[in-house]
Amino acid sequence: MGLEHAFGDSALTTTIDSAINWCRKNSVWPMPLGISCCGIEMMAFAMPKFDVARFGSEVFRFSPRQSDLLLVAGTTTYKMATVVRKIYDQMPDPKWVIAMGACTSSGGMYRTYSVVQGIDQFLPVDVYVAGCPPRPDNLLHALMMIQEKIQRGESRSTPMTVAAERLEQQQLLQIQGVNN
Amino acid sequence: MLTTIIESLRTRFPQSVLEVNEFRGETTVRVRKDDIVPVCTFLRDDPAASFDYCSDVCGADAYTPEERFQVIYNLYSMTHRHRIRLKVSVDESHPHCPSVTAVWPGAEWPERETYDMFGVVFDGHPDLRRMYMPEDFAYHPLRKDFPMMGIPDSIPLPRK
Amino acid sequence: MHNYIPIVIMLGVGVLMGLVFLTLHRLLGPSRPNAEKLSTYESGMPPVRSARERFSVKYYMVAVLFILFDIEVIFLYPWAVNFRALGLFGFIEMVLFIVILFVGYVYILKKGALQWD
Amino acid sequence: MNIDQAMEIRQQKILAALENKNTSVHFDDALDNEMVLNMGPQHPATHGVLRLLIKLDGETVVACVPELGYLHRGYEKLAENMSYHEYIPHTDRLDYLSPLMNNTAYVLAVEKLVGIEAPKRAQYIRTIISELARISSHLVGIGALAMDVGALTVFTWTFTERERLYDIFELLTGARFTTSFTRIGGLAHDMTPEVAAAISAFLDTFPAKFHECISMLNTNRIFVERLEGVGVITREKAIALGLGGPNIRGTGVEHDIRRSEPYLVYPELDFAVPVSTGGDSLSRYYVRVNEVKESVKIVRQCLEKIPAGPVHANEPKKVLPRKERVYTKMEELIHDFMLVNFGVNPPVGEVYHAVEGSKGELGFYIQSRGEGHPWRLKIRSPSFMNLQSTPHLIEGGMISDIVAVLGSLDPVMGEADK
Repeated sequence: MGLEHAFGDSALTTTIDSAINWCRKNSVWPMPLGISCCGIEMMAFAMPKFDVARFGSEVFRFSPRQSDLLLVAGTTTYKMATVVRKIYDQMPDPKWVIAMGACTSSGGMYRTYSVVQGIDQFLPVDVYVAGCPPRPDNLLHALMMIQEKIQRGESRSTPMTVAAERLEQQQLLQIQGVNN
Repeated sequence: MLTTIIESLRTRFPQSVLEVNEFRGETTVRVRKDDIVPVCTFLRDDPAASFDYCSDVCGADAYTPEERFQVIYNLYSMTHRHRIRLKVSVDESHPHCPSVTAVWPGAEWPERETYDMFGVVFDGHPDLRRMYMPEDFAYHPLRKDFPMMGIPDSIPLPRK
Repeated sequence: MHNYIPIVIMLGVGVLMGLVFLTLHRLLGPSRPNAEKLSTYESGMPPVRSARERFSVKYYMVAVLFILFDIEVIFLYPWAVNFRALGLFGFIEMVLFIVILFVGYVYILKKGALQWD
Repeated sequence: MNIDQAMEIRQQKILAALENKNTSVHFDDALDNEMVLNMGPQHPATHGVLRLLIKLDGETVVACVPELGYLHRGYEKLAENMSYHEYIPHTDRLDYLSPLMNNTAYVLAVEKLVGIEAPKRAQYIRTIISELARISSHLVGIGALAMDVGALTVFTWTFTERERLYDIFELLTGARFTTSFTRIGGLAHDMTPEVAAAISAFLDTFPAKFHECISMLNTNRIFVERLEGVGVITREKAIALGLGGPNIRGTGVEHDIRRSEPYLVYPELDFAVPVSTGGDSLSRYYVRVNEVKESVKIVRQCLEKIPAGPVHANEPKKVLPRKERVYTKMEELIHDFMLVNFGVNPPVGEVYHAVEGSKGELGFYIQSRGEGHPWRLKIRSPSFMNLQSTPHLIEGGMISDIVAVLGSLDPVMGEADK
């Protein structure tokens, strides 16, 4: 997605990509958006017993500028949706999103007037984590899935390969085509 | 069981105490809307009652044509360790009720929550805004006629 | 002259490493700026007012005092490097230098420039 | 109404409230312009999604308007559409740091409404799980306060202790902290001796570990000076503002519902109510520390005095029968069908029952019209009332004191926003 994409997919550029992805995979800095009970399980996932430091992502950055993974943990209400969306936008590319817990992924047990039924209504989500709240080891599994996704060089929010970039250009043209 | 306090209340405010009933050992006093503040000041300052801790102010929707909303004050006394409940009914046509923040500053937020959830406007409240819902929300969710699942796009969502 | 070469080499390596990392980052990292991403971050809310406003003079006072005493430490470095060669003369000279600054420090303490509120 | 107009309206209203908020703080050399800052919903030190809009003069807080509602999940609306039994899982997510305490509080209120009493053994087990929940809630409260003020290691230590409590909850109820363990008229199932052994094993090693954490903080000059004299509130103002729990006992008021309105088996236990008179963040912290020690004593006494016996009240019409009997006996099947579909039909009336939660007075006010689901259920949440006093505590202080005061108030947004 950097300069090497200008040369297209050759033996050299893809190896650079996989080398960079390997570095990214082992140093995912999460942005912990602990909203409700899942936030407590997220804290437990970072503490000594389940110890996320083994995967290189114990650095919980609370500012979106220095994080790659948006870990939305908790029931997202309509009022909170604008905040989550703003923080997602302010994160540098490439970025990934984990929707932790049933409430975040689908509104969970709160079918009420103030709860957004799943954050994928306003965010592209990479991994949904089941459970209310998901056990910390379940969350570690989600982190491993994100790491595999990074190694494969995929992300729902940033086109990481030349093909994905070309696809996105077409979609943009299509939208402009429709608009004017 | 708070017989002495109820008696002193009846003597001082004969026309404002409408009804007193007991259930599971708790006394509930229905009070007329207009003199809720004098009654509360009396209950707080009278040494025999001394209800100095306003535990909770909450609203309820009786969903009857007249006297639809009720505002319920759960009071507690730190010194005598007893509880009492005052009830005020507010009509839907004119949903106003005097605010007791002058008596207990702690009632400010529960009253704001009742305003947010039921639409009962508290006169004399220092800063009556919605407590939970966003300001541009045009309904009062805890009313019985508001659907639990809400009204679609009553609150805007950011674009995908 | 020849004992300046290590300093120059260290300087070169420092600048080189800085440049290499910056260019690598700019070349290989994806950069897709958009208006929303560049807006100021204020814990998830749109910022109320710009933070670029006048602030009280006590911040300036603390900054100036820090620079003053920091420069003093920098002067100690060349002295410490050939401390043995200068002998007693150098030692007394430096003690005098430090005592003068110490008098300044005591003056500041008495004036209460470091008192915060 | 698109999103930008909506955000515009929201911003104006709260800014207006901040402008005309009369604050007691004034300066002689005030700068002519104050800085308005958002300590917004996404912030490491606000213990959840609380937003504080602060007006600053330099580093001193001139005025503050808190804003809640970012985690308002509509609990009371849900309660009106669910039968009493269905609502029990919801109560664990209220104050998600001490879920077993909320289960007990809710079930006690419903039992008072229905008019039944849990058997002695169930009351003892409820006291044990309430006190264990209080210990686990205070562990996070103290750990988070220490982390906010800079002592990171204490947070990891207290959390390791908390993980051992999670193991006990998992052994007892099957879930780490969304337990839903109590039932109307008793408990989900009995406490096995294995769990009792695990609890007493925990109680043997916990005080020493806890003392290690606390001694690291009590003698630490930075920690003490960061909290001493910060966020001071007087007795009268605390009572008038409706503060509760350790926050009100920190100002010298001896108010503890376990003593003033005894419930469960607290009258038969002897424990002290820790009180300290400073009224600042440090005394609130000391009260929390002593409360943990008292809770350990309470659980130990309960483990000794616990009687044998049934764990369900024998009220067939009101209490869910045991599952194995439902599959075999006809009468239990009918009762189970009636209770699950139509709910336990309490008499018409209203009830308010308060319990001493870890954050203060946790009360449930239930209005019932005889149907299986409540007509109105109001949750009196202590964190909501504690948060109300934040402006009074932080105005006049420095911006770094906000973090210490919020840590000492220990709010949980799950129950503050309902």
